[in-house]
Amino acid sequence: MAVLTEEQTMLRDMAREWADHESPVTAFRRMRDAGAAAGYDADSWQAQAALGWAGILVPETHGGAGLDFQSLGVVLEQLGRTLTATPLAASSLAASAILMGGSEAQQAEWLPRIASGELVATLAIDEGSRFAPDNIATAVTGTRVTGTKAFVAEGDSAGLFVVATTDGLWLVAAGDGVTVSQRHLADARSHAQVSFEGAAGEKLGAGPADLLTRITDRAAALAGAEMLGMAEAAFAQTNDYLKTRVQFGQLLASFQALQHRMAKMLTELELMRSAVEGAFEAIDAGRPDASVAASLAKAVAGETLKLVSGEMVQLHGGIGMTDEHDAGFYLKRARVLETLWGSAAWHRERFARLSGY
Amino acid sequence: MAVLTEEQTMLRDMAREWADHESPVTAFRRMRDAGAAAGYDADSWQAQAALGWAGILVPETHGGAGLDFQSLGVVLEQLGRTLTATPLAASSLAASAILMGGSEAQQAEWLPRIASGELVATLAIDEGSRFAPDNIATAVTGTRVTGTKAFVAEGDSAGLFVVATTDGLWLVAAGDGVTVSQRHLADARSHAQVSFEGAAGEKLGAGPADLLTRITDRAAALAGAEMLGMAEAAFAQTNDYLKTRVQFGQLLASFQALQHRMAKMLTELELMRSAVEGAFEAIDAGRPDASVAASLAKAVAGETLKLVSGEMVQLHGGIGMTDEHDAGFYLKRARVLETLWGSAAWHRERFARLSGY
Amino acid sequence: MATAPEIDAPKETLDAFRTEVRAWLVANFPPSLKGKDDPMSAVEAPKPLSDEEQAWKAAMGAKGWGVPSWPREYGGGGLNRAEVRVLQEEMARAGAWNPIGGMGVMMFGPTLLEYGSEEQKREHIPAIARGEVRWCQGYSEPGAGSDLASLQTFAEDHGDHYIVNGQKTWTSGGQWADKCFALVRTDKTKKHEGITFVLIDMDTPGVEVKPIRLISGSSPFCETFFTDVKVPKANRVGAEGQGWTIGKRLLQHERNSLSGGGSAAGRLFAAGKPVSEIAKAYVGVDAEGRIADADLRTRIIRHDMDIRAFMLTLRRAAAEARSNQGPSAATSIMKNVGSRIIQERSELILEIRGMAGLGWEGEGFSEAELADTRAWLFGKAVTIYGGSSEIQNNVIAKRILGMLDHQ
Amino acid sequence: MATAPEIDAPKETLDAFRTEVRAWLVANFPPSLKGKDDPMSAVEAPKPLSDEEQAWKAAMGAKGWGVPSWPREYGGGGLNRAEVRVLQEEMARAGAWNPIGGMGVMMFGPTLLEYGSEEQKREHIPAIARGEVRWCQGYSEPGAGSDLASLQTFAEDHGDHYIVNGQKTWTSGGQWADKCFALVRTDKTKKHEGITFVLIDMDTPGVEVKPIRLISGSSPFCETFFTDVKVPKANRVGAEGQGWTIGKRLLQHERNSLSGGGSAAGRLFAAGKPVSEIAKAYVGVDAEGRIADADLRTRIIRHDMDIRAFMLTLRRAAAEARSNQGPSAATSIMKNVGSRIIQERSELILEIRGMAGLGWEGEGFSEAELADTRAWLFGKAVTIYGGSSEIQNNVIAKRILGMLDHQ
Repeated sequence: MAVLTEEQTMLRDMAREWADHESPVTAFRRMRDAGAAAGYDADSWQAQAALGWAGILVPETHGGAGLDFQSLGVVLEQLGRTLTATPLAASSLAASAILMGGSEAQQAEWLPRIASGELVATLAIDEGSRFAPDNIATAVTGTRVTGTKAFVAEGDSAGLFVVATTDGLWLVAAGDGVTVSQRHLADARSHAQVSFEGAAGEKLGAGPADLLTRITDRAAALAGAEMLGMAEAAFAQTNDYLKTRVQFGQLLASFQALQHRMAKMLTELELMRSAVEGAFEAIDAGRPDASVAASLAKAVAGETLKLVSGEMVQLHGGIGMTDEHDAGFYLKRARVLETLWGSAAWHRERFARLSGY
Repeated sequence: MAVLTEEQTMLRDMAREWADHESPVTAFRRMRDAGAAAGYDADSWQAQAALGWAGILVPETHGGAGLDFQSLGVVLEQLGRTLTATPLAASSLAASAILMGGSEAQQAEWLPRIASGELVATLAIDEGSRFAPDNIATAVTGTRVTGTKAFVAEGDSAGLFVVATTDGLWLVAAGDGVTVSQRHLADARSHAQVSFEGAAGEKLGAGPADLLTRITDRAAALAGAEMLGMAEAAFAQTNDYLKTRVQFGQLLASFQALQHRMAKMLTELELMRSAVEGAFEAIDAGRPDASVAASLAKAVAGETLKLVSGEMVQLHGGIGMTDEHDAGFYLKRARVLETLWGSAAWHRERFARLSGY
Repeated sequence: MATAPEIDAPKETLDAFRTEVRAWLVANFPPSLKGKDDPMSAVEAPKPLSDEEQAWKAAMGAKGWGVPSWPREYGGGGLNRAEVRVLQEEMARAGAWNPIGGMGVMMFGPTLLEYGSEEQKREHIPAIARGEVRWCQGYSEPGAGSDLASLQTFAEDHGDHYIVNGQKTWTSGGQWADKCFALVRTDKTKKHEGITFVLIDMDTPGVEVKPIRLISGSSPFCETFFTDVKVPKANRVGAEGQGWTIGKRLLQHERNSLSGGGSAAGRLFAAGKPVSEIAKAYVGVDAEGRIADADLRTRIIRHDMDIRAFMLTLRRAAAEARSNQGPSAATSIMKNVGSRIIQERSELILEIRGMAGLGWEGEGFSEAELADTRAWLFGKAVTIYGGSSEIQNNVIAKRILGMLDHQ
Repeated sequence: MATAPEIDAPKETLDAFRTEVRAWLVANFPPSLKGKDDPMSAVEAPKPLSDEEQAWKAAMGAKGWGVPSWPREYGGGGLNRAEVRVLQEEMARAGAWNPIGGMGVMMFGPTLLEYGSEEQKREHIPAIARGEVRWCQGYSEPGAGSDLASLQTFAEDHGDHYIVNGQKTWTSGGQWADKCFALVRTDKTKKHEGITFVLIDMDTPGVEVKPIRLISGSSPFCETFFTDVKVPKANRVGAEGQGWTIGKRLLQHERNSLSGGGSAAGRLFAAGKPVSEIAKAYVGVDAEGRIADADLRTRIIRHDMDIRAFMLTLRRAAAEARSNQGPSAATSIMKNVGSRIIQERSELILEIRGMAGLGWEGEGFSEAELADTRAWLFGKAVTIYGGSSEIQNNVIAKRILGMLDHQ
């Protein structure tokens, strides 16, 4: 069980400290207001790279820290709390794909640059607006990749794409034959449509047959970690608000109907944490039920964050409806993460199929 | 819309008066404790017949009142409030089948006896424990009916069965070739397995092609009416209890968490009433969406009564768990009615198919 | 919600009226405006009207049919219930729509007709009936949301006028409004009994408005600041200290219109494409014609059932209301159900569309997709404004169920 | 629920202990009892034991391994946490089960070990450890359910003893119990501080029990009447007026065992067939192998996910508890989740089986069907007893979230 190692505990505390002080929600607001072209906070990303986080999953031989997904998860959870906008998850997932499916040469070529934060890499999987990894049309002719990916996170700034094709996963560098069109989603983060038209690529040919599934499971678990941090922050902020807002001559926190709603939310939050940590445990141990665990995590995370982010607005009342307040940020980012890598409904369906019913 | 006619209003008030005074829940308890062989309250049934209720649907020419389903519905709703145990719904449904599908001669033979209450008739449709009207194996050879019906309401005491066969609906009188085995369900009402082995029958051959569907839609709507009465009584009794029980020095009714739960239940109850009355409106007007309306009614009734009967126990606390209290009676009868003529899930599925998705 | 018999006008009279309406619509409603439903909204910036729209509005205003049941003497249509229904049927038949709307029609007018003086009615009602004056609501304050009666904006007595100081918030369309109906405090020693209902010209010196940007990106509400604003006592509705009673009545009208009983929510439902159709388009169907995402489909079914049961309930409540006077406490139930349906619809549409349902602006999204993202966010307000869901549940528990005040 | 490192015994020691346990089980656990798990229950009538069962119980009682972590000096096993785990693993491996149980083990014993006098521990703990004495709980009263502290049963001071008068209810297994731990009032002028914790022999003159029939048809609880019952002061645990503190502690142990942390709920989950299997059998599957009722299936999935998340949470809580002392407020969360899972499971099974899921007695139903109907009804109590879900939510809001007391 996710009893954190000493190293993970230190990493978590460091990330929490950093997010609270160096990257509070005001940093995200500033970026949003500026309409940052890259869709992420460049200063924060540099700082994270300096702290070594871009290489958490990358082996030490390639310039990284060689840690596991739970370690990356504790960091993403903390960044989720303050809505830090960097390509950490995307770039790490691309690194993981190269690590699992790349040749020695490919690893040596790309991983050091990802680990240093110099290169932003990302996954380019889905071709429609709904998650459907079994439904890939992007094709390869020789070493040329052709196809369009609808919503690629961090697509604006990525220098390298891990592309799902009918011939497995391929690496394609930004450049000739790659067209990126920004997509402005409600979360004000980086998303883009990325078209490959005979773009030069190289296959990640060394991995297992289910490499794509392994990668999307890891993507789902990491999204779950960010969602966990967001849910905890949204909940804590709501709880604090109820303890300061007076109506009818008493604090909102003293109204039993609200107390019971908060108690039920906390209950769901505890289950959410267990599900997310359980997914990392299964992934890091290479357990055969990793897919089941990842689906559990993403489904529970989706439902719980939806509940908590909605209640954050409702329980703040009018002020929660204003752009000036942070509640809307959590609400909008929540729906994007709920959609990314499979909705709760998608993961429930898969959970049942994997469970044999 | 179910703006009741003057006649329906009178009927409703009369039924309410009768149920409250002549057939309170104590009457059901007495029957339950006595383990009445017939599974219904014979005195109550006689009284209802004398009031003309057994013939509400039967035309005046055959000794009945010639009223519509909404009229029968308002009576069943009132009887549901006090859990009155009589074969009124079953016998009326059989009468309706004969009325829609029987020849003049069949109507003249059976309807007067049903209307007088002398003959109890019932539907024998399902052959398994889950509602599946499309899955009938009971066969007819010549005029002989052979097959087994798993759970026939009022099967113990019925003198006449309306039997679903692969050749449509057939009438079979109790007697040779008909074997009735009591089934003791949690609601302590009359249910039986009924086996037909070459039993003599006569076909209800005059009705429309979808006669079975029409009958089961009406059955679902009538169950909805009984459930509506039960839900309202369970809710009212719970509300009364909260206004008398003191804990922590205050009435339970003053706890906001309970107030909001009660408010939400009342909200569902209002929707339930509309759905049930809407089904009768569609049925009585012969509207093409009667099946949709019936499925809506049964699904909403199932969910709402499940909620209310469960909360009745929970909000009464320990006393609601005792056999001495009436809450358990509502809980048990609720689940039987929720199951009868299709669960909420069954009706949701059909609602969607009829709606084209 | 007991049922009640309905009293209608004799059929002959109605037939004659129907003929009259039909002819009038032919003469006055430009067919080119058919379906271009663009009624006066309380929370959107006023749009310049085309000549045809201007003419249509003037015709309806002159006829009083924008507020068909209001008395004729104040510029209303003076129609009885049966006639109103005929008018609505014939307008629907002709594709005509009501160009008169806003908070004056939905809330303030009915309240003033009930509580206003003869002079006040003559001054304000006809202008509302013609759609010439926009009203906004000065109720909420930063510290007085759900607990409205704790409002602090103070109106000091200066003989024939008050001097008003304070701050209101959530003033719908305050930046475009001509006038404001407001609750102010005239007595600091009492809570509810210290509140008075006044009418304030928005161009009075000392009135300042500042739009509030919402999470949906739009700014339909304002903060409104009153600094030494002079309000003649002739602009007081009812007596001093009677404001809470009048103000609550107005809120019932608001709730009624928000609950779907009024035109706004009704239009919203009528206009919307069924969620199941959107799902079929984005998700596809299986071999049996069922929406391919089984889990999503079960929730769409429940949502559709909720809508259908709600519509039946609205009809039932309307039948009941015919025997009563105006909106009842049951509107709290209607408001909560209507709100949950609006929000669930948005959530389902978002989920159905996946990433395409989360577009904010720019390329890659259809107009409908972008509009629905914004509607989803704006829709989070429906369980907050007009008395939050929590307040409605309090009302249901106490006024309908007779449960005691929680402490 | 922060995580904490775990301190275990050295591996060599544990291996030696494992060898010892294995040998002892071979020598003492009759293989014929394998899987015939029939532990001493608090709420069922005691069943006569076979010679083999009697021998197994005696062996475990003598060894103290029925209460493996209790101190050896009072008849417990004296094992540390790592050893307890080894014992459990080896018992599971051998198919052996714990014949020692009931309220004495789950609640009273741990509490007495903490608050009892040396004499009291020596008198009562060994008998519990050997499974020789059945205890029942005298807490609730007709007027004191959730608000337990309002209890009225009065213990009048008579020098060296009390005279107790009053009525208790929901006395689990009162008709079969030898002794009762009870909360009584020794001071009518105070609420919480007027409560005292006493031990009462059930065969004392003046004690009468009357079984309560439940909606499930069984009668595992009683009303217990005390009429001039003499209770020696030596049977008081802790000081006068300290009963509330001790009583609450005992409730935490109860909640812990009800939440699945203890053996009872854990066994329940382990024993149950997956709902999806029952559904396949009764409902069938479609061409893709999915449970044919799509709507039901989505709810089974949610239920399975709930179970899996709950199990992970129990494990996480256990890891945390290793660094703390005994049960914490988080047990309220566990109890509520465990309860909802138990109830949802019953409801799903009922729905899956249709009419066959509602059998009460007699022909036409399998034993499992009849048992599950009763379990469904009895299961309605899990959100009521041991502190209702509402009380747990109060506890969570106040003790974990620091929200204020509602009035």
